[in-house]
Parts: sequence; C-alpha cells; structure tokens
Amino acid sequence: MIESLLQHLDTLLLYVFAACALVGAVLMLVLRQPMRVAMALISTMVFLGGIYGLLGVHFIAAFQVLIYVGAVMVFMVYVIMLLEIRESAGMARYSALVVPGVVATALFVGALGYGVWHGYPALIRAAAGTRFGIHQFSISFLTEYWLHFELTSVLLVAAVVAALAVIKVSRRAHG
Amino acid sequence: MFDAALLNIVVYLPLGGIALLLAAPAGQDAFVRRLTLGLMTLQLALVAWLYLRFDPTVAGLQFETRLPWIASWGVHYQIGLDGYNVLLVLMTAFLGPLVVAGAFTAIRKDVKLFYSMVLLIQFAMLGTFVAQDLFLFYVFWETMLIPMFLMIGIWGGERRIYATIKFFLYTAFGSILMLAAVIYLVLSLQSTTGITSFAFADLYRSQLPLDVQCILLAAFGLSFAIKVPMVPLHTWLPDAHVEAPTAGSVILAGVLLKMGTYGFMKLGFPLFPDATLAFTPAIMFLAVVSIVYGACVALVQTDIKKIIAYSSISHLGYVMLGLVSLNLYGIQGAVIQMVSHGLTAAGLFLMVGMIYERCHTRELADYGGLAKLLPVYSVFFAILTLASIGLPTTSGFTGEFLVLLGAFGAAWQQYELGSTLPLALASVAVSGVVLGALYMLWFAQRFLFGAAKAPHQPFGDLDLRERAILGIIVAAVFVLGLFPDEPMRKTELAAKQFQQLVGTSRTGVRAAGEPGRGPAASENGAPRFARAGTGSAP
Amino acid sequence: MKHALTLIVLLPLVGFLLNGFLATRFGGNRVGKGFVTALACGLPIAAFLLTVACLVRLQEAGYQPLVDTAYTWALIGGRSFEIAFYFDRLTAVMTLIVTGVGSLIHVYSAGYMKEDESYARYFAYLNLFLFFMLLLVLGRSLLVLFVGWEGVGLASYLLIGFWFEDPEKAAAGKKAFIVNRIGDAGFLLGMFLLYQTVGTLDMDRINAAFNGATLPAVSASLVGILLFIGATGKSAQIPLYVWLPDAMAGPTPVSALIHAATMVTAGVYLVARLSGIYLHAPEASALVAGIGAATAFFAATIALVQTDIKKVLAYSTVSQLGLMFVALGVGAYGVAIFHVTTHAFFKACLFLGAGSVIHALSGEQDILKMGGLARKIPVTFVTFAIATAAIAGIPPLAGFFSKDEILWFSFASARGGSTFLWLVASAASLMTSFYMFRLLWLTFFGASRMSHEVEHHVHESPLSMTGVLAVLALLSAVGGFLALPHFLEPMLPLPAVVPALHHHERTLIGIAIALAFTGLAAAVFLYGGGARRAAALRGRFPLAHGLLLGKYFVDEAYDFLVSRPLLWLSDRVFLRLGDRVLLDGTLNGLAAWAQRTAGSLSRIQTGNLQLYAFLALAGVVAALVWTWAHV
Amino acid sequence: MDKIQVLLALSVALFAVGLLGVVIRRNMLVMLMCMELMLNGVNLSLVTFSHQLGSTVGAVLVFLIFVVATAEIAIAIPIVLMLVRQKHTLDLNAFTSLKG
Repeated sequence: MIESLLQHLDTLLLYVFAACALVGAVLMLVLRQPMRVAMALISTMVFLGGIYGLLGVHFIAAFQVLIYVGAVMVFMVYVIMLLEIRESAGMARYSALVVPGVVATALFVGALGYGVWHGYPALIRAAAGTRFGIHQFSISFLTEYWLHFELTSVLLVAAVVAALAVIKVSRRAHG
Repeated sequence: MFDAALLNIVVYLPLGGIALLLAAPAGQDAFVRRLTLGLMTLQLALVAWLYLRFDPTVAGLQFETRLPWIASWGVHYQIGLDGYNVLLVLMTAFLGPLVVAGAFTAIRKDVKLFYSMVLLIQFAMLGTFVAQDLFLFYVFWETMLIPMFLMIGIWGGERRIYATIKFFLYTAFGSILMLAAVIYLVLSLQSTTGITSFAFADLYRSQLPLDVQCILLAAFGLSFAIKVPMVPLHTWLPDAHVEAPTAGSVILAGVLLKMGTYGFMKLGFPLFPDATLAFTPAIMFLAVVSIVYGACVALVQTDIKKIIAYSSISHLGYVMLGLVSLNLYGIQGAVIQMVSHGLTAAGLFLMVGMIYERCHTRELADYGGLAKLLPVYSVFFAILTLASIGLPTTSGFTGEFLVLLGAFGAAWQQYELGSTLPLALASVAVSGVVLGALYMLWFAQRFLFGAAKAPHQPFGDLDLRERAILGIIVAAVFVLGLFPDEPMRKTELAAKQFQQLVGTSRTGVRAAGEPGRGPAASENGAPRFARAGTGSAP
Repeated sequence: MKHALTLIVLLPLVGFLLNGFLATRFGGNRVGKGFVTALACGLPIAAFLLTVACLVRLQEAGYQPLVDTAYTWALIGGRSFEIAFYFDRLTAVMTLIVTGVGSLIHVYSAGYMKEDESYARYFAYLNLFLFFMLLLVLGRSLLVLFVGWEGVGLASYLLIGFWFEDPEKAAAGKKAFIVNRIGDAGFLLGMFLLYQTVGTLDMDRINAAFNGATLPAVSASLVGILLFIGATGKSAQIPLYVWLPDAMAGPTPVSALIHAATMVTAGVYLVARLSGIYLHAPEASALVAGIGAATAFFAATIALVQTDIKKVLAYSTVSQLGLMFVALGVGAYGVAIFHVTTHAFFKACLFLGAGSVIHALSGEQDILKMGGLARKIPVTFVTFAIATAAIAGIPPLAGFFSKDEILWFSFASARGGSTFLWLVASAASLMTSFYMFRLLWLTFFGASRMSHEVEHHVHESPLSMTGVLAVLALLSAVGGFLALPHFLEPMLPLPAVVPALHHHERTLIGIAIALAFTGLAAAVFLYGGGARRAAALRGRFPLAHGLLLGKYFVDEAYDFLVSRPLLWLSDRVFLRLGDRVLLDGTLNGLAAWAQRTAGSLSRIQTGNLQLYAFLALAGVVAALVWTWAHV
Repeated sequence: MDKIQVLLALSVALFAVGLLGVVIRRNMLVMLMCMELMLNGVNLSLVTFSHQLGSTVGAVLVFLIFVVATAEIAIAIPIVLMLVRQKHTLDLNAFTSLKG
C-alpha cells in the first residue's frame, strides 16, 4: 500500500500541485486587494515550479522560481506597496463585462478542449521521447539557437531603454 | 568594368550626399546649398562621361552590374544603361543641378531636409531608370513616391495636404496593381519556363495567353498611365503641380512623368505584346484624347502653373501616341519628346517659380506686359513657350514631328488595310498642334504682352544665377532641335528592339522568332498593321 | 564656295544673333544704332550679292540645279532627313526677290524706325524673318521648307506684335500665328502622306516620282488639297485669310516685306514648287483655282470701302494672291511666280509709300483724314502713283503683263481655264483698279482733311526711305519686261492653250486694258471733287456698304462658330463637367463615403481596453469554433 | 486521464483564467498579473509537450518567454506608474483616450 503510494507519490504530488495552482489562479479573480492577488499568483507560480521539477526539467523549475517569483513578482509587489496608499477603497472590483467575459471564456475553454481532445488525440498521449536535462538544453541553446539567445539580450536592452524613456517622458511632462 | 562601377557611383552619389548633408551643422544653409549643387554637378559630369562612352552600336545593356540579391526569389541587383534609358538618365542628371540652383532663394524652411529630399528623389529616379530587374525597379519606383510626397506636403502651398493625399492615393493605387501583376508575372514565368527571375531580359521571354496578358497589361498600364498621366487619370497632376514648390514641380514635370511613358516603353508594351496589339486602338484613342483634352483645359485655366500642368498632359499624349505607332519614327520621336518635354516643362516651371518669388501670385490676371518689366525674363519665357508648342529648330518640333510622322505612317498603313479610325485619330492629333499654339500663345499674350502690370513692383530682372539656369536649358532645347541625330543614334537600337519585342507574338502559340511582318509593311513600317491584315490569330 | 547656299541662309541668322544679343537689353546694349544698322542691312545685301553669284554659277552650269547639303538632321531606320539647299530657276527667282526686296526694306526701315526705342529688337526680328524665309525658299526637302514655313510665321508673329504694349496688336500677332497653324496642320498631314507614299521629302524627288512612269500609290489630289490647306493659311486665302488684315498692326515696313512681298507668297511658291503633284491632281487644281478666284473677288469687294490705308492694301494683297492661285490652278505656274515677282515690287512700293505717308502724318492711317498730299510729299506721291498704276494693270507697267497673262490662262488654259473663271478674275481686276485709284485720290488729291496740328508737321521722308521707294517704283515700272514665265519655262512649262480660243488673245488684252482704265475713270468720277458722288452711292446702298465695311462679318462668324464653342467646350464640358464633377467628384465622393463608413465604425473604439480584450477573446473563440467546424 | 492530459488541461485553465482576469478585473496591476498568469499557462503547455516529445525546443521557447515576460514587466510598470501619476487611480476605466 505504502509502497504503491510511494511509487505513485510523484504523480500524486503532481495532481496536488496542479489543483493548488488552479486554486491560486481562481483566487486571483476573486480577491479584492492587489497584494493578495499577487500572493495568489506567487503561489501558483511556485506550484508550477514544483510541477516542472516533478517532470524532471529542474532548470526550468529553478528559473521559474528565480525569475518569476524572485524578480518579476518582487518588482510587482514593490509597486503594489508603492501605489497601495493612494488607491481609493471604493473602486469596483469587476468591469461591466463579467457575464459576457465568463461566457466567452467558458466557450473558449470548451472549444479549445473539444478541439484538442477530439482533433489531435495523438498529441496528448503519454510520454514517448527521451528525457533531457540541462546538459542537452544548454548544448542546443548555444549551438542551434544561439541567434535567438543573443537576440534576447537585445530585447532586454531595448526594454531597459524604453523603460527609461517612459520615465523620462513622464518626468518632462510633469515638470 | 570601371564604367560599370561609375554607373553605380552615379546612382548612389545622392545617397552619400544625404549623409554629408545630415552631418552638416545646423544653420549652414549656404553651405548645404553649395554642397548639393556641387554633388549634382559632379553627378552630371559623370553621367556625361558615361553618355559619351555609351556605344550606340551595341545592342543591349552596357556598364552592367549584376549581383545576386535575394537568391531564393531569383532577385538580382542588376543595373545598366541601354538605349531606352540613356537619354533619360542624362536628362535627369542634367536637370539635377538646375533644380538645386533654382531653389536657392525659394526654399528657406528646413533647407537641409529639403535638399536631402531632392537628393533622395534623384537617387530613386536614376535607380528606376537604370534598374534592369523588375524587383529592383519596383523598389526604386516606390522610393520615388516618398520624397515627392514630403516635398509637396512640407514645402507646398495652401492646399498642400489635399494635393499630397490625392497624389499619393493615385500613385499608390497604381503601384499596388502593378505589384500584384509583377508577382503574377514572375510566378507564371516560373511555372512555364522553370526560371525564377525578375530580370527584364528573362521576363521578355515569358509566354502568356492573350487574356492574361490583357489583365496584366491593364494592371501595369494603369500604374503607368496614372504617372504619365493620361486622361482620365490625370486630375492629381494639376493639384500636385499647383501646390508643389518650384523644385517639386520641376522634378515632377521634368522626370517623374516620364516614368510612366518609360514604363510603357520598357515594360508594359514589350512584356505583353499581344495585349498591346489588342489595346492599341484604345491607347491611341486615349493618347489623342489626352492631347486634345489637356490642350483645351489649359486654354481656360487662370493659374499659371495649371496651364503648364495641363499642357504636360497634352505633351505626354504625344509620347504615348509615338510609342503605340510602333515604328521607328514614332518611337524615336517619343523618346525625344520625353526629353524635350523634360527640358521645356522644367524650364517653364522654373520660370514660374522665379516670377512667383517676385510677385507672390500665380493668377494670370494679375500679370501683363512683362516683356516691358522683365525683358530678359520674357525672352526666355517666349523661347520656352515656343519650344513647348513645337516650333521648328527647337526640341519640341523634333519630338512632335517624328511622333506625328510615325503615328500618321502607322495609321495610313492601317487605312490601306481598311480601317479608318487610326487615320482619323492621327489627323486629330496633328490638329493638336493648333490647340497647342492656341493655349500657349494666349497664355504668353496675357502674360508677356499688353499694358505692364504686376504686383509687388519694383523688382529686378533675372540675376546671373537665373540667367545661367535658363540659358543652359534653352541651349539644350536648341541643340536637341537642330542636331537630334546624335542622341537618336544612341537610342536607335533600343527602338528597334522595342519594335521587335512588341512585334513578336508571345502567346506561346505562334512560332517563335516570326517577325510578324506582312507584305504591305515597309522596312520601317509598323509590323502590327501587317499582322492585323493577316489576322492576329493563327 | 561649296556651301554658298548655306551661307546665304546663315548670313541673316548671324545678324539676328548679334543684334539680338549685343544690341538689346539682353546683352546690355553694348553697341550703338550705327552698328545695328550696318549689320542688319549689310548682311541681307551680302546675301543678295551671294545669290546673284549663285545665279551666275547656275547659268554656267547650264541650269543644272545646285545642291548644298549642310548636315543630316536625323537618320532613322536608314532613311535620312537632310538639311539640304537646292538652287534652280524657281529658287533663284524667289531668293532674289527675298534678298533683294528684303534688303531694300531693311534699308527703308533704318529710316522708318529711327525713333523707335526697340530699334535693335526690330532689326533682329527682321533678320530672323529673312533667315527663315531663305530656309523656306532654298530648302530642298519639305522638312526644311516647313521649318522656314513655321519660322516665318514666328517672325511674323513677333513683328506684328512688335508694339506689344497695345493688347490689340499683340492679339493680332497671336491670331496670325494660330490661323497659320491651322493651315500648318493640313500641311503636316500632306507632308506625312507624301513621306508615307513616296518615301522622301525632297521636293525634286517628289516631283520626279509624280512625273515618273509609275505614279505613287496615293491620290495626288488628296496630297495637293492637304498642302493647299497649308498654303491657304500662309497665303491668306479663303477661309484662312482673316489674319492678314489684322497683321497690319505691325510696323509698315514689316507689312511690306512679310505681308505683301515675301512671306504670303510662300503658298504660291509651295504649289509651284510641287507642280509635279498638281499636274496630276485636276481636282486639287480646280480647288486651287476656285479658292483663288473667290478670294480675289471677295477680298477686292472688301477693299472697295475700307478707309484704313493699310487695310486697303492688305485686302488688295489677299486679292492679288487669289489671282496668283488662279494662275496656279490653271497650270500656269511660271505666270504665278511672275505675278509674285511684280507684286513684290509694286506692293512693297505701295506699302512703303503708305509707310512714308503715315510717317509724314505722324501715325495717321485713315485715308478720310488725308488728302492733298501730292504736293507736300512729292517723291512719295510719284512712286505711289507708279505702283498704283502698276497694280491696276495700266500698260506698260509691271502689273499689266503678269495680270494679263493670268487672265489669259484663266480663260484659255487647257488645264481648267474657263470663261467663268476669267469673268471672276476680271471683275477682281476691275475692282483692284478702282479701289487703288480711290486710295490714290483720297490720299493725295483733293482738299486736305487733316487736322491743323498734323498738317503742320507733314514732311517728306529721309533719303533712305525715298531712295528705296524710287528703286521699287522703277522696278514696278519695268518689271514686266523680265519675261519670267519664259525663264522658268524649262522647269515650269506653261499649260497648253485650248486651240479654239487662241484667236481671242488680243481681244482679252484689250479688255484687260479697258478694265484698268475703267477702274481709274470710275475712281476719278466718284472721288474727284470732294467724293460727293461716292457718298451718294453709299447712301443708296447702305446695307451693301455695311456688309463690305464689316468685311462680311467673317471674324464675328468665326468667333461665334469656332472660338466660343471651343472655349465653352473646354471650360464647361472638359474642365467643369469632366475634371471637377466627373473625375474629382467621383473621387471626392468615394473619399467622403470611406470617411463616413470609417466614422460609424470608429464608434466601436470606446477607448476601453477591456472591451478590446473581450472582442479579441470573442474573435478567437469564433475562429476556433469555425476551424473545428470546418476542418 | 493521465498526467499529460491533466497538465494540458491545467495549462488551458490557467490561460483561460488569466484571460478572463484581463477582461473582467478593473485594477491595472491585477490585469498585469493576469497576463503573467496567461504566460505561465503557455509555459506549462510548452514544458509538457517538450517533456512528452523529448525535444529541447519547448524548453528554449520557455526560456525566451521568461525574457519576454521580464521585458514586459520592465516597461509595463513604468507605464502604469506614469498613468497613475496622471489620474491618481488604478482604475482602467479612467483611461479612455484611445476613444475613436
């Protein structure tokens, strides 16, 4: 019993993590305070990182936690803390598009699910390929996809310059 | 080899000039002007050298550069001079320094940008003329649009926005159609012969059924006819001219309009000979309508620039008429007429600019008796006016005479085969010389003669710079009128090639290489009439 | 002297260029009037002398035509258009007239235009005219002839509008040019047709082709009629004669040179030069004769009542040109050239005499305000009287011989002569005699009708003018003995005479002389003694008089039938309806429609980001559903 | 339903929830976070497929998406700051200058 449990522990954990991630995502929709939303998102990301780890792509799990949670979300939380004090409390949580939005999303999920499940059953079968780790990933990244890799740096520089430009423009506009 | 490199230098010299201009410090307007003038003069000198080196006994391209560009599409960077473009390139380079010098005092706003635009359009125009690859041609063709658009839009008159939008919409509309036709043409070449190429020389060998040729010729032709412009696609021209600054008008009338006729000569007709044959009466009709319509409307204009703009429509009608006559007289005449119109219209627009700088109005009613106020100006104006209406000894006569001779010859052969319409059209075209005299002389009479009046007096007569500009143009006008033989030597083989290309059926059904001449066609006669007699279907 | 003919042509051009540049505002007035005069008169005289030398050479060569090829203008498809000059008997006659009379009028102008501020410009134009006129007569091919043809039109345009500050004068110049251009269009068509069918534009070759064994495959009459259209423009025949009377707006020597002696005879020269065509074109020849006779008659009737001294002479010129075309139409080409020659002498003399009168009267041109001038300006009077007698056909002056031959051949030629033609031509001659003597009488005899101010200033012209008048009067007197038809006969044979009519020759001469004197007598009768009888006659036929005075209202009719419809068509139909309404209207309508559509569509753009996101979502859903449903 | 199917379903769910959040939440910061959630959903599917097929392509794409997400936040946050400074609110409905 316990053996079989241990045997399927990773699968079980996977399901649990998946459920937690989904719960975190849904919480993002209903929570009012942005800070709490952020916390829900962080938890979702962490659970996703767990899932990646369980799938054996550890380096992506590490990046998920490092970059998303460590960098992006910290930045986000910082901004929330910066802006929270000015936020008016009486602001409505939802826009006027709740009902059509929900309906459309449901249709979207339905259409997507239906299409994938009925159209491409081969795609969603269990794993058949060989596993790969950081080693193979690094090799292919730096040989086959070196151009893409280099281009990301350009993109980042552009983003930094753009961010600076935006701040500068707003400063000039305000005095 | 050296000369081929020189041709590239000629084309890219304006781009280098733009780089220099942009590097020039702000506020150095005088330096910018002189620098641009120097560059243009250098370019003219180089083109003149190439012109002298151009061997009239060699058929086909000279000073050719051919490099792979986009290999997977079969696109090459291919440029070169041939009989089709050599005169037009020379004319473009010739007008360059004059345009620059003509704008010395007229342009005071954003001088650096203005001259950059002049250089850019010079680059694009030369590129369009020398391109021997359809893809390259299209790129240059579209590039021309932008500087012209900006020139009218920034330095134009009061209704410049309306004029630019109209200009842009018309030309862009034509360009889109041409692009579609280009793609179709290249793909069909690929599917029939297995060659993927945009080179003109390869495309001339394409074999298309008649109906496809008709559609493609319509697409190409619409684009070119808008540029020419032929009635009824002409209404953008008067507005663009009126609103454009002088330099813009000069470039527009001097070179840009020839793009349309050059396009017909280099691409439209030779690529689709059978469709050309089928459309000839229609094109001839439209050409004659352009001649008469342009002349008539010019008669009732009150704006000086509009008179010259409508006269351009009339004159370019002659060029089209010469091209569709498909005999050597008409073709050679059409080329000369293109150059001649480039000179006279450019000169007249420059002169309008000069008087506008002095009096700040273009209303004809505000002027009178300028011969008294500005005697030197009036002499130049009279000469250019008379050249424009084709008075003998001027370039206009050479062009009109040969065009009409060719058109009449073609029509007469057609008449002998039993069709009177072309003869009637040719006769109407000949009577176009009367209308030409009518509007130009009436214009000159109201402008130069009568009691002296002009706003913003007193003003000085032409200064040395203006005299030099006009003197050079007038000299060229007379040279082309008195000694047209030398330039025509350079174009003769191209004219023969054009005649042969258009005279050879390319539906793929007719045996290749058949000259298509019947017994009635004389040595210089139009082959198409002979063919019409024996029936164009096999 | 291989290029003597080219040199003849180029000499006046040099004059034009030097005078045009150095002596006008253009070159900064660098030389004085003396130099201008020397250059402007010296070069035509040199050209005249050179022509004489060429004639001598022609004679030495046994009248084998001299050919001088200057250069090849264009070479297309192996066929060349050469600028070549051709000198034979006909050319010789015409060149001598052009350079000879031209030189005289240049000399005369030096006196006439002395006070004008645009002295140099005037001579530049005059030299330019001479250059083009020499191109016209010396050119071997129709192309060169056409260059000259248009060029003399240009010079005429410039000289008619010489005093351009007067809008009417400028308009007259424009009218002349445009009416000529109408003719030129016909000329061009004829030229193209010839080139297409004969394959050359060289006129000697064209004649040879038509005189050869196999005729070119074209109707000679069609070519002839088309070329004749050109001739009607240049030589002021019906229906294109309307420009010539207006052309009198130019300086009087110009009227003498261009609008009487030389340019207007270009049409006659053209037909004579291409006689090879007309010999094979009976229809065209009949048309030429008919138009000529009609013009001669109608122009003469108009001249009967004109009061402007120059207008009378202008209509007289039109009428005389008509007579020349009658001669051409009946195949008497040499006779037409003969009349061209004599007409050049006496009409130049008349115009220059009129110029002298106008000069004397400080610009007055109305003969009703003259009178009694005979004693005040005697040289002018004598020369004018001789020329008048010459044109009226009083023997043995020049006009008698040439006109008599025209009348004879119009009656008896086997190539279309007829009694009717002769009657019309004779009527024209009668009227010519009448109105010329009327002019003489009103101007020089009777009581003075001048204002006191004008009368006080009346003076005889300087020697440069009177001398020229004397020379021309002499030529008018003796020119008839030149026997030009005989000289030209080897080249332009006279038509055969219907044998049955041969015996009428002496009768006709008698009638011609009688007509001349009848005209003289009628004029003296009506206008002698204060012109009371003329006034009475006028009072009896006011309608006819009005019609004639109004020149049959042809100008008005042309204006109403041609000019206005053309302007209406251009303005209302082409510009307003075509360009503005149909083309631009359609375009603007399309633009407005696009703008309206875009305007209504733009309401979706609420600015709410979430709506956009929702729409994107809905779009994706729709796309998915559509895909699953169809794939 | 095996592991792969569960993960794919989860990725669809995360993407859908994120999209729904962008459509219905009015707070701009929350919307930004919902976008991050959508990216995470995509990432998950990529990792899953990559894992299933034993190919590194998916992992490479995920890596690129990290970079894009970082860049996006780096620009989006200053824009939000600027907008808030202008209107003193995080409510998206306050910003409608794109209205046509």
